[in-house]
Amino acid sequence: MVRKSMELQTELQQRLKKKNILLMTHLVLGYPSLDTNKEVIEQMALNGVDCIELQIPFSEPIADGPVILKANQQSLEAGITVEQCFAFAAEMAAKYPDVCFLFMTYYNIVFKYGEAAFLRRTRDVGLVGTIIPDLPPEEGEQYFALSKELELAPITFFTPTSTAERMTEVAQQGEGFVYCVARRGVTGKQTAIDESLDSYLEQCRQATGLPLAVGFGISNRDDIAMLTGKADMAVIGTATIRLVDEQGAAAVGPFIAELAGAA
Amino acid sequence: MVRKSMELQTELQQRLKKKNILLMTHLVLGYPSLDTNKEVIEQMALNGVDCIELQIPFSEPIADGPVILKANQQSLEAGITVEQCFAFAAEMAAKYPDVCFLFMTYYNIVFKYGEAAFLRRTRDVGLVGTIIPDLPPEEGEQYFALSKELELAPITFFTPTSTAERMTEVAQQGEGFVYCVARRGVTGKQTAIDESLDSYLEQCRQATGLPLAVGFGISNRDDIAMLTGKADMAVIGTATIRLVDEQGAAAVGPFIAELAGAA
Amino acid sequence: MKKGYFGQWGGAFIPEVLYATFAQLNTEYEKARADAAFWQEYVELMGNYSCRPTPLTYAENLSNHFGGARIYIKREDLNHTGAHKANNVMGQGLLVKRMGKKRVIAETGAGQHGVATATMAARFGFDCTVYMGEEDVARQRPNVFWMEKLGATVVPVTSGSRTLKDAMNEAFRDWVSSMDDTHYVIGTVCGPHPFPEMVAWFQSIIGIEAHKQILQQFGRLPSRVYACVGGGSNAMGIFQGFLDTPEVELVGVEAGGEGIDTDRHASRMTGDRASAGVAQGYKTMFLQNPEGQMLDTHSIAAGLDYVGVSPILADLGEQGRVRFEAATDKEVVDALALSMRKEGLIPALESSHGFVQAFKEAPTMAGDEAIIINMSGRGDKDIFTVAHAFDDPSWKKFIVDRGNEYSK
Amino acid sequence: MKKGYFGQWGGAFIPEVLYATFAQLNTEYEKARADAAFWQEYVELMGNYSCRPTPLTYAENLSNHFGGARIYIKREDLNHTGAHKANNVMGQGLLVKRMGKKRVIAETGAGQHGVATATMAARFGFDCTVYMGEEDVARQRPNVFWMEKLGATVVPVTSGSRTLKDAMNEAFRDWVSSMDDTHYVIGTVCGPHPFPEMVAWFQSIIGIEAHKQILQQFGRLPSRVYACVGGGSNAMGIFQGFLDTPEVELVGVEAGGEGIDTDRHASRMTGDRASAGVAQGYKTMFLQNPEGQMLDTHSIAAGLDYVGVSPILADLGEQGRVRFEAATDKEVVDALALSMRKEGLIPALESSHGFVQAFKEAPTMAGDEAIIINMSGRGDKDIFTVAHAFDDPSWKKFIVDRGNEYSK
Ligand SMILES: Cc1ncc(COP(=O)(O)O)c(C=O)c1O
Ligand SMILES: Cc1ncc(COP(=O)(O)O)c(C=O)c1O
Repeated sequence: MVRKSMELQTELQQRLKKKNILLMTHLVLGYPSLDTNKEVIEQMALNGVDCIELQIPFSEPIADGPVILKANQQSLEAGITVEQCFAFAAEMAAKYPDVCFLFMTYYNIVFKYGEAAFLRRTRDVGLVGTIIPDLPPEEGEQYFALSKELELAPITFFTPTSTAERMTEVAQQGEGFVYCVARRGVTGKQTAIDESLDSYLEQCRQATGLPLAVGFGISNRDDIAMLTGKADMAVIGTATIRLVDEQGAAAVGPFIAELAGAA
Repeated sequence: MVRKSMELQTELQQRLKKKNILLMTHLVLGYPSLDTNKEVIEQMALNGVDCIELQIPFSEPIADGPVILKANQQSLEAGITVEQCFAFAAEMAAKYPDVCFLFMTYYNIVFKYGEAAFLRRTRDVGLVGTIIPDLPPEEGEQYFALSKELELAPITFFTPTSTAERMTEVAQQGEGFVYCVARRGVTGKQTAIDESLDSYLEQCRQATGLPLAVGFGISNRDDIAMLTGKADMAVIGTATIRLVDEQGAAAVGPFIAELAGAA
Repeated sequence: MKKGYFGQWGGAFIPEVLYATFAQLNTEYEKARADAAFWQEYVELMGNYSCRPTPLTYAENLSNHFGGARIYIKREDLNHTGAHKANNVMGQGLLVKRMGKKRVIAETGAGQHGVATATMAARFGFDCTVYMGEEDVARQRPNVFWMEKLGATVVPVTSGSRTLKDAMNEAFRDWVSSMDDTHYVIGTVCGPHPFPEMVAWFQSIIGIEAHKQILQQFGRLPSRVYACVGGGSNAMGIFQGFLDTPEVELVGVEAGGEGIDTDRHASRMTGDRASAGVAQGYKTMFLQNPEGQMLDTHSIAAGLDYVGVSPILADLGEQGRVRFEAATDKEVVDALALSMRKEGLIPALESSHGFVQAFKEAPTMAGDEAIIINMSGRGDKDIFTVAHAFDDPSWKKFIVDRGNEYSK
Repeated sequence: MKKGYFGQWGGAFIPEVLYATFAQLNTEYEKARADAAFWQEYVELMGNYSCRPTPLTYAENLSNHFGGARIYIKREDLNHTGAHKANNVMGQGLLVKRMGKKRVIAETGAGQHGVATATMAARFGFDCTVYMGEEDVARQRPNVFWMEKLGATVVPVTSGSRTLKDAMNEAFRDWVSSMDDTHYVIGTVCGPHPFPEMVAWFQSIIGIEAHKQILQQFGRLPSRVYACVGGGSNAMGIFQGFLDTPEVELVGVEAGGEGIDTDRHASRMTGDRASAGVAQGYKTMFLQNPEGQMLDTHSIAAGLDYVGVSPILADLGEQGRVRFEAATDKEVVDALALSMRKEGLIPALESSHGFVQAFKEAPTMAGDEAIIINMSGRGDKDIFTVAHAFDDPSWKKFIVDRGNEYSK
């Protein structure tokens, strides 16, 4: 089942009828290995994850913190290629039709592959969208247009430094959902789930009708409970990578199940 | 027998009636020790040396080469004092009345002692003159005058860079003899005894009626033979220090005897 | 053309969280640029704190030695902190003051830009953090020492190749958390718009002076102007004085390392290992593999050891306005040795790249032609690298003895 | 007064063999001094090869920190080769050219004057030999390295205390053999006439500039001018700009080492270990014992570690025109640290002595007064000494690691 871009938003909104909040997880392809990735994804899929970001490693991941940075590097050192990432994504998308898979990567990977070729292939392997943190709409006009043409969701970002005006502008360019960065900084640091986050999320809500995914520093049951009702999707990034590093892929299932329980 | 300054010149001229060329030797007081100095002086005196320069060590002997420099330093390190030098000089002058003793030192030693005090004491201990290589007549007006008053010979220098005019000027200030520096440079390096030395000495002769002592690099029988007839006194400096360093004080006697034989 | 682009190069590929920061920076920069008093203040600061105008020295001995063009050398080495880097940091410092920020961060490779930034921060009373690849921290300890004593915090970067580009990534990572009170002082004409344009503007003081000086001293324009190209700031600085006079040929010299046909160099505009890409917030020629992963680079000159190059230079190269050449490590050491002996000048290893190419071409030129070499910095702070490059036995002994003393 | 004397100080206590050489030098020097074109040529050379006029930097942060007089800093550190020593050597270089000599020799302590002379020799095409105490050769290897690369022969001096004064003696020993084609470039305002007067003349460029600059920037004369005093050349350089204006107090700061009441210092005009004497060709206050043997001296700053002092300064001190103070090693390191953090300036350890005294006095002065500190050189070439003085553990580790690498 290939989801189409307009369908990602619809799909998420459908799911939200049954769940209070959705879950998106993240992993770095090839870290620690594609085999482990496979196990992790299985555990995620079986425990009710809605979306998974598959990060294609890049040598210069400037928006990522130390954990994901290291994962990118080790994967590259082990020899991961973009081609392998596509093949792996194809396999996963086919195997877990209930999960919405998105590519996350940096723009140079896309640029070197060729925007059109990259997006076509992304669509063809069954993914629903892409998250490119270093491609603002201003630089991505063509990329965003082509994504939409191919019915892939080009995910955009809200951040606590965004003005209302900027949020509106950005949301108009994006599809699927908006990735609301919970705080300043890179991935991997804890975010305080507090009142200022609440008012930030209210602002986000006012700026768009797209579902709101909240990420950066979401790592436990309490975080998710607090987000419920304010956001549409919680994004678990670094937390799973740490978990796999420390306890292995098998620990992911119970972890996700617990989070899903909080949702 | 205390020699007076006018007497040094007279004395040398007297001796020159019996010898073709006179000998002046040099040693650094306290190097390697005053006891060794004593032995060396004895050997010199017994073998017919006419004049002996007693160098009072100074920490900055800029006109001296490495051998004498080192001797100055080691003597100072062993604790030699100016007072000891005077006492030693007194003893030697008394013991060897046939030898004309002169102090050689740098001006700061004199300056710190006080010019008048230094010269009076020098006269009182029985020396006949002083050789101060860093005190040109221009800076030494008072010193030269007082020397003469005390009938001590203030020795002046001719050098291969001196003009005829300068030689005349300098010679007028000096007494006793003129120290003709045989070549450019510091003490201790061999001097080529050649035609240019001959013409230099002729020039020296023309500039003064004072006896001419030739020093810097005179070290053997041949040198002295070559100087005979052109100069009045050969100065043996570094050569004896080297000899004592290498073969001990006892070697000085035969060495001087050989040189005196050439004279 | 799109704002922030030079031909197809440039842009601002920044995470959304920096959008507002860049908006503010652009506004302040444009205001400053439109304000003649700002430039005046900048020129005065550089005159009073550094020693601008730096001289244009006629290198008579080298000119005679090569027997061709008359060689003039623009003396950026005489700047405070010893390189053209001072121009950029002091300019940005003034801007930071205008923006009311209290902290600056910087990346540094050799440490030159780090020392310059730490100096500027001390002078302006800003807090300062400098990111520096762990490997560079180890290699360039003297600069680390000075940065710390100047009051900066030096953070060793342990990711990636642990060199300049990784330090730049890490500075960005700091900035996305700290932008409210922090300005990122990028050290060269690279990075997202407005940095290339802005840094080029501050560095244009070199070319403005050099243009005036060569007319005064030589009476005419030079035939060629040479500059080494790392990020490209010193080159852009001097080239801007001659961009509008097409009869002046502009020559940028990259790090040829062990040869541009090896994989140990840092030549983006010469050789065939670089291709268009987007990283560190901008689009330019990068040394990268076909999938877009950045390659390890090498140069004897840490300041040239960088994967990217100014988008402005990429464009000028594409247009044919700037000719690019490369100098190998070995040629660089030879040119440095010759400059020392003939003129008493110690160009930085970076700067010596420009000297190499000038020395190759000067003899083929006419005696009534002039060339200018931009001496971007002084080499005496490269003592550890240079003495190592010369394989100086007394130096090694000195270090060994010192080491033994310290390990007692 | 007798020629070459300043009060009772100075003179030319030279061996007869140098008489003709000094006669020629005096003649050429006097001709040059009488020739306005010579000074013009000198000023142009310093403008084109070094970066004169060096700025007078207003140290706003330090001024605020101390809350008294406004502190201005004369930036001799921005000279080519990093110190005021450049002024003297380039001036003497021009004179050597006039005299038609082909070789220069110099003594050096820290290596600063040696590097400056080697640089001048390279630029003028002279052969160059630098005498340097064996101990200094060991301590100051980086400077030895540069001198050699600049084409000079560095001769380690193994006699005496194996430091500066011994190097000076050794240079004299060379000169008495080689004077026909060789000029001895004395590095400070010491030595036999005409050196003190001549070096002071070349260095007066500092004071001429500073006088003009302080009037431009502050509108009035400064209340006090501070300079460190080794031989005294940088101090004489700046003082000459204010000698004729008695309302400007001139303060010379000597090396207090471990305290002027210890025997580890190099203070000739302060403390009670110095007395009048004659050595190295001139009469001045020397650190010597009562019999006239020179004492060992000590300073953290190699360039101040000298037994004698300029006869001109000895006279100005005796007249009361210059006030002398001493700064201890420890105070010097503190003042250096503060200058780095507050202003981004790295004064040489020598120069930092002047800073110490200025920092002591500035707070006691009124806010509408100004003082000038002469920053005679930059401290970054003192890295080995400064890092050692700060007892920096990372630096030590760096050196140990390097040493281990080299001893493999
Ligand atoms: C002296 C010097 N020159 C050149 C460079 C290279 O930078 P750019 O190409 O931006 O001038 C550096 C960088 O550190 C440098 O220190
Ligand atoms: C930077 C600096 N300042 C001062 C001095 C001391 O010399 P002077 O007293 O002649 O200025 C030196 C001597 O090497 C020096 O290098």
